[in-house]
Amino acid sequence: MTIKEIFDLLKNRFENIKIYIEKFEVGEEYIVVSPDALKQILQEIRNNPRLHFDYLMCISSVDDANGEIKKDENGNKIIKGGTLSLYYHLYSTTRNHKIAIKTSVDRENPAVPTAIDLWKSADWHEREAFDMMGIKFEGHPNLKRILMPYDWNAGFPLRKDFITPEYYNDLKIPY
Amino acid sequence: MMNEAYNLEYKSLKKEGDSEIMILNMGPQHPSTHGVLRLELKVNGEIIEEVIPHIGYLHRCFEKHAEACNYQQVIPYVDRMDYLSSMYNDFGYAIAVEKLLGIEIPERVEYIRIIMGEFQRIASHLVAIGTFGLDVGSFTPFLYCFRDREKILTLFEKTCGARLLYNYIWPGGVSHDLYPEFKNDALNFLKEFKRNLKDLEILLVENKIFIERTAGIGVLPENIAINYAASGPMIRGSGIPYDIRKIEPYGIYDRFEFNIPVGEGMMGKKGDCWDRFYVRYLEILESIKIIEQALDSLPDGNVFEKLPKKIKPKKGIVYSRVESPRGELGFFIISDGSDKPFRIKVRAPSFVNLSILPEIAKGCFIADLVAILGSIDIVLGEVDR
Amino acid sequence: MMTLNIAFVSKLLIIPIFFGIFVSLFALFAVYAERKISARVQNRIGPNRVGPYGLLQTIADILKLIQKEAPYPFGSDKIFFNLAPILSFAASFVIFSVLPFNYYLCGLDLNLGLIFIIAIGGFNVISILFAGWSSNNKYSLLGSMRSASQMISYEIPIALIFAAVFIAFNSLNTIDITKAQENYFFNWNIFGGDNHLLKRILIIPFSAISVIILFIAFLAEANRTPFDIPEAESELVAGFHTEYSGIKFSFFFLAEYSNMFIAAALISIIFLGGFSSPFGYIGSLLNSNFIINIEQFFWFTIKSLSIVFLQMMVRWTLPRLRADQLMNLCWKYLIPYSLVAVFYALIISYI
Amino acid sequence: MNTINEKDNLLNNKIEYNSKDKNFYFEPGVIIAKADELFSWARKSSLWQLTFGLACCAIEMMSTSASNYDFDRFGVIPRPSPRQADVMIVSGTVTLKMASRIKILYEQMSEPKYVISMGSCATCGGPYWQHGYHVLKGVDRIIPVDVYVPGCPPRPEALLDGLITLQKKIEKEYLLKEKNDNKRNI
Repeated sequence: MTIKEIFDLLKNRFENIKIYIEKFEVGEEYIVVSPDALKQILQEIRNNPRLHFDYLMCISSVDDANGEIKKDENGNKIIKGGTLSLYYHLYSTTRNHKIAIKTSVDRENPAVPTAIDLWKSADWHEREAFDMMGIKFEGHPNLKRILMPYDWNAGFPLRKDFITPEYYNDLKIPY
Repeated sequence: MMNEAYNLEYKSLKKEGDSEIMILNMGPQHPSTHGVLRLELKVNGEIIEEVIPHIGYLHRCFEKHAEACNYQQVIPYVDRMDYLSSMYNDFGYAIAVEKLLGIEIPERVEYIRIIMGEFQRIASHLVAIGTFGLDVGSFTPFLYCFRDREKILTLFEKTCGARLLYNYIWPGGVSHDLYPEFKNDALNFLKEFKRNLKDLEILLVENKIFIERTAGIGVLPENIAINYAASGPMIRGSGIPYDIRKIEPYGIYDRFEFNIPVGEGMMGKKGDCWDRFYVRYLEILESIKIIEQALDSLPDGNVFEKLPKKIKPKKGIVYSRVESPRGELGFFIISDGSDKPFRIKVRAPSFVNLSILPEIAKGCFIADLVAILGSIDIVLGEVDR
Repeated sequence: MMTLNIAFVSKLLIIPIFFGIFVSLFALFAVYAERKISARVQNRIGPNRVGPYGLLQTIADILKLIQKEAPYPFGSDKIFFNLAPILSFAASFVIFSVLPFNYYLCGLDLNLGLIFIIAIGGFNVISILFAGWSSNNKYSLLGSMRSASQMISYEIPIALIFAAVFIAFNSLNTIDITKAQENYFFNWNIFGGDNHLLKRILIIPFSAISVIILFIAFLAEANRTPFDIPEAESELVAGFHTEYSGIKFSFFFLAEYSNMFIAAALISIIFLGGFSSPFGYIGSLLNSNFIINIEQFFWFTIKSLSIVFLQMMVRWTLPRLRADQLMNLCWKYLIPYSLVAVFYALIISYI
Repeated sequence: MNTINEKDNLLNNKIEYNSKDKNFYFEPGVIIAKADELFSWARKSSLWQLTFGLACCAIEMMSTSASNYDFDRFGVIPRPSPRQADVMIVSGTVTLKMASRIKILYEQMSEPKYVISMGSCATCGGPYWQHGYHVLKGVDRIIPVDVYVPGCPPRPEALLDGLITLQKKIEKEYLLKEKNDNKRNI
């Protein structure tokens, strides 16, 4: 099934939820969902026999950097407002079709329901999204940093306004 | 000070209240963790109650670098992610960028990429089989595998000048054309390699102790494999023919006929360590078939004609996936019209395959855990990115 | 009462010095040979930079190990930590006194030679337990627990086979066993010993079974692959000698190699006719006792070294067994077969 | 290279000894020199390497100890436990999370120990020097390094050359003097 058919199926399945297809000039299109309706949509595409997306390929977290840029006290730029977005890429081993779902969460306290009970592979992807972007996943059993050291308190590295700290436990970081 | 991080990390080790359970730390420096991976084992005697993998000891900030370099400068960093099959990383990255650019590739480049990719798959599987034999205790197969791998590396070195990290496949073409007598060098190697595979078969595949050590251990049932999104020899070992070269053919894989080896549980149960090992061994034979077909129908032509000087793709998002020797390697690239990618997220197969370890290593011996880890075949550069 | 005449006193001095030199020379040679053989098996070149053809490699290793700092791990039990290597080397060194190299160099003329060997074999177990316990390291504790269970359970088949040998070749004294297989190789026990044809045909299968069982059991005693689980490199970093370095580690290293030689020597004594030469002694034609001694020494070392070579080849081809597979190999296969060998020996002794 | 003329001074006895000099008795006379050279030769020709691979350079280190470029020729055996190892070949990128482990490992190694920093990642952070927020820019910030091997990853021959340079350096060391003041400028 192409993404259009899946979109129409979801559309008439959930009338009240605002979902639409977005596409840039190049590349694939994907379905945009608001964070609070995300859990329903994910459950639907997993359990609906005609869709049956049982293989979560990848969860990617992106910092859209669309807030307004401000200068903080010692001069480096800070992005206020704006959104962080999450892309879920799924595949169905039986129906052999793919889909990409996007949700965007506001930057200040990003929180998204976890998808661990649907696909076990979401566990490490979500921990990495939390570690790199700071997006909290409610319901995740042990949401800890996975790649960075456990006591890293200098912020979330992959955000566009991340400033590399000068020292980490008396180890000088910059060259 | 420095040892706060150390104490914080080992806080869980300090509270060994329950006398029955001993917390053993297979630390970042261990002969059989294939690099810097720390496994925290809760051990009751020799039986493992629980495994907690701690990764991140080789996190080299790939995604941060990808945002700071333009599309051609990212290739050396893509090489250094899965340093055992860096040719295939370039291949995956090149296909993703070409989807963004929407350009056509000359025929000869397509064939060269398939040949180089399959040679890299053989080299990577040889290392996987060699270190798997090392974990189970036999030293000699490791050196036989490395001897054959050296021959492949000389082929690579003669074409693109590097032994391990090649920066060879660029978006839109290749950096160097094949040197004139590449074809019969490769054919000689393949002929001799088939003979060498025989003594590898005697040493490992039919070795009674090896079979006893690996059959029926670390069984990965099908539903857990799909639920954990395993890929590559991990999922094919459990009997699911999930190979992206067949499901979603990229490049010109649909022109060659080869079959996908799948684990049938010949020696033990389906989806155990031996099956994963045997699937890798059969995949080497398949790759030889592909290379032979590609070599004798290798067209000639100019390799550099479609190579773009400046890569400035239009705004767009692409997720392309390739079948790297370790599994499904996905590149998620967002381009915002400038010559630097806005964001690159890599779906590393070892990262996902490693997350299955706590699931299948419950209740086995320490010696089995080493065998299971060897059969998963992870590369820490890719796990930590 | 032992008469204190000159011969006895001179023997008392010469033999320990000879064995001391022989063991250290053998250890130096064996370490170098192992690295060269493993290199040949893996078709690479072994050590050849240190001295001509790398012959001085092991001397360089020993000299370097002397200079190494040998720290005590934190919270380790110092007495047992030091006692373990000495005990393990002493245990394998004492067993040499029972091995007859030739008529003159044959140390103790014990009637309970083989039982003495099993008794001293127990010291190895204690020394490894000391090492594992005292180095205050989880890996070495695991390694020593495994090796204690392995060595104890593999001493039973050895003891049973020695009993069967005692019944079949009616002597426990190593020198008498060798003397019974004197002159001409078809008198060796592997070919049925020097008795009439019917008994010889009966003895050959018995010797075959017990040679294989002894070889496997001795491999396990000396912690050699496929039974090198106590110092399994890939699982328990370096097993019981993880915390040892410097001269203490070299004692463990030498103990392992002298254990290998003892295993080879015992197999050659019981089944391949110890120091008896296959074609009779040339010295007996010139009837000079001294040449006979040299020949006997020559044949004894050649047989033992060939079995040591076999042990080394086994190490570089086979993977490692798991601890529980090792146990059921011993209890389910080796011990029942050695019981069968004992009954079979009973039958033989009546014919 | 001041080693040659020093030996000439020694031979024709130009150096004046004053008894108040601290290492008056340890000046390398003929007898002591010989013993030192023997021990340095032994230390040089049996360097046991700690199996310790971090990243891509570890694969090159493995192919160095494989059949084509044999490490065993120089007497280098891989030893898993730091107690028995002499040389620690830091092969790969040192990250901040790994830094405390490397320091502990270095301290666990027993005394005459050496460090080869293999590859430009271990030497100065390599390709990750600019944006590597989690990469330690060079392992010599936490442990003293004896020999740096350039390259990313260095070829096996480069690693062998690094090992030979370390062996030359060990030859010139004196065991009898303390370690730090006898490191002559090579």
